Amino acid sequence: MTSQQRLTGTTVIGTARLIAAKDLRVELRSRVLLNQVLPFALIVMVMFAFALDSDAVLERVAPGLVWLAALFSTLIMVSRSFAVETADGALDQLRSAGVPAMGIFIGKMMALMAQLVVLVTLLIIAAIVLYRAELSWSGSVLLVTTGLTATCGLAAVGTLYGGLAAGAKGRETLLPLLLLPVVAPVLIGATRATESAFGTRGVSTSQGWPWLGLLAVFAVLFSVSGAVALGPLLDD
Amino acid sequence: MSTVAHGHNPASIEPVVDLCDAVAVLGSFPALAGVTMTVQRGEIVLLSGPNGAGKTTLLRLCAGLVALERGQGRVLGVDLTSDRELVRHRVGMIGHSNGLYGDLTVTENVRFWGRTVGASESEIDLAVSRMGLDGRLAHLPVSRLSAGQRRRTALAGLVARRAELWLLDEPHAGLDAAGRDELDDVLKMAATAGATVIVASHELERAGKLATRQVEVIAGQVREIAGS
Amino acid sequence: MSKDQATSTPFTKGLGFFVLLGMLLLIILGIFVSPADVNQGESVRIMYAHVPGAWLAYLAFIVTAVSSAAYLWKRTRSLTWDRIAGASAEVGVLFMGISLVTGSLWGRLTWGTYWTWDARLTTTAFLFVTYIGYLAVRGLGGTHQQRARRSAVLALLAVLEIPLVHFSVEFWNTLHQKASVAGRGTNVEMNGLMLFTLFLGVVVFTLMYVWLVLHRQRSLMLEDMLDDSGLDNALNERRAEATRVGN
Amino acid sequence: MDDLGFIVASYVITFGSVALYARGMMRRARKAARDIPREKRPWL
Repeated sequence: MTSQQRLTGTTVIGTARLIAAKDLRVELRSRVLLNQVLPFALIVMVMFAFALDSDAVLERVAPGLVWLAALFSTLIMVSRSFAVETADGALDQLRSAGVPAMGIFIGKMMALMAQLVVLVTLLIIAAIVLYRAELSWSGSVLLVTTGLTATCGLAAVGTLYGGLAAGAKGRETLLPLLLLPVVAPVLIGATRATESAFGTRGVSTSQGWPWLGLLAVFAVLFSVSGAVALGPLLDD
Repeated sequence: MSTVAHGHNPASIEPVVDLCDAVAVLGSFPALAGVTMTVQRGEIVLLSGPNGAGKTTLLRLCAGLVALERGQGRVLGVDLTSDRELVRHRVGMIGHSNGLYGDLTVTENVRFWGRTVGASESEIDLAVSRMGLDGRLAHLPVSRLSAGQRRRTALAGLVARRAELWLLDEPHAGLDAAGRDELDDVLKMAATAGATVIVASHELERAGKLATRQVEVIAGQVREIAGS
Repeated sequence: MSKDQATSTPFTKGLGFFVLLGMLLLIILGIFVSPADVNQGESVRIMYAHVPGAWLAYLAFIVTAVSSAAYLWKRTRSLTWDRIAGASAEVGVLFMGISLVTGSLWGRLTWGTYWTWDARLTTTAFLFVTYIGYLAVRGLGGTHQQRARRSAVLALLAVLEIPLVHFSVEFWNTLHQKASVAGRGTNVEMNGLMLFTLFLGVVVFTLMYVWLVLHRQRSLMLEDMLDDSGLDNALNERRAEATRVGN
Repeated sequence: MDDLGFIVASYVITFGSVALYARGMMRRARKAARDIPREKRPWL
């Protein structure tokens, strides 16, 4: 924590860019998102269709299913994001090399957010194709804003709790338990906003914007607290 | 208990590590119970001694990762009592793991660690070639390297991020005979190039040949082994 | 109970006696003596056990948050705060679990349904799961200081999380006016004896909470000491060995 | 009466779980206390 105080803002941002670029490069090489997470999310969407077995119901619940699938995929991606760091002790190395934790947080969060944006985009396309959700022009503005704000919130919480669970035994089982209750507001807010964007159940687009406020508050609160709290969580 | 700095370095230069009666505590246990030790620039010091004697804690103290509870300590001119965090980015510590990203190539890994201190591209190339990793190896993903090559990549990372003091905890562990020879060559070269190396190792006959002197750690205290 | 009083003192024994006495009195008053409610009928009797339990659970989590903050603040940093936070969270989870069960039994009698998505109920359920997660993190291992810091940060994050969850569920309900069954039957007209019974319930649960946290905090301390002494012994043996080899 | 069953169950669940928890806690504490000398316990 004290090493952050010494380092100026530029080193934090520089570190963040370095870490984000590294994470994205790792993804580019390993293609875990492309070859594993995206297919997983799609198969979940298809399975929902099997389980609900009715076009009318599917259209009604499409926004919820999009974000539910996004949440499950987030869990996998957070695990992966920190597995990369802990596989060969790189996280310890980063801390012992005095790399500012705030930079680590922002960098990993940005990389995660970039991947989540790709994922959510694909899920929304899947909802339009598979569940016959309809999107108007005014709705798509709301939808893009919702998607960005919600993924920002998810990435912040995911990075924070992922860092908390990193290196612990049973990380894969602990992470969902910690993460899912916290992201409930994102699920509720993003689902309602997406309903408005799709016009599901006759909800108008204008009704979606208040939910965006909730998503924004969530994203800001957890981005800030994550940037502050990751240092103490990683230090020993 | 005191150790005397060897004569081959001018005494006017401030030592890299200067500990005086240093005590470090793990929980409530005094892992280091009064260590007095001086290491000069360019030395390769071997720490020997049984498990749990405090070798790793001594390395971690020098890396600024453990608080100095009592006594005085300076590493690279930084006071460990008041600002041990400042020493972290100038020291490189490698323990059981190398801290590498398996999916990235050797150069990409070295570049990543170099960039944490803003190293230039030429510095990174130099670090890679100095560890004998240039050519074909440089563009292989680390996951496809041998254990010895990985360790050398980690050391190249230390070069790239301009670590002035290298703290190596059992660096020979898990390497085959060829890997060990390579490692020794690399460490000798690093020391000639100006790095200071402290190695904790069980393998006395191997590390003994490498080291300029040997310090034995027993029960949280050190003593010089003469004639090494 | 046993000759070796592990975590008991005369004080906790006296306290325990009063808890037992109060419990007995609460059962007699709550089930037999107090009258049925005009609106709720007999089911109001569940309230005497349910309401104090839920309140104390919330109080327990507040105690956890405050002691976590006290641990994180450098000037008051002590593992005692961490153990109080842990003990309180454990008792809070226990009370909250009980309250969720008794609450849904009460709901079944009063509303005809075990569960409703009212903001208060939903938040309570999330609080329950969150603190189960908190307890899981406490069990992760590492040094005591690591455990303390990790869980303290988590407890403070929970303070951030809960209002957000509550607000979002409430917002969700107002927009989609889910048949607000939760409002029904809650207006209780308490007469003197009923109020006294509820008050007694709060007193009994408070004393029970104090008793449980005192004991649990002490037993956590014993467990920590056990860890330490194990390490001490091992290291002392090693040191003895080292000096033998060294000389 | 149906209600009575629910009411009694509530009380049994409430106090029963607390008693079970307390018993488990005391048992663990006694086990731990066997190896810790009395003078190291600040509450005694």
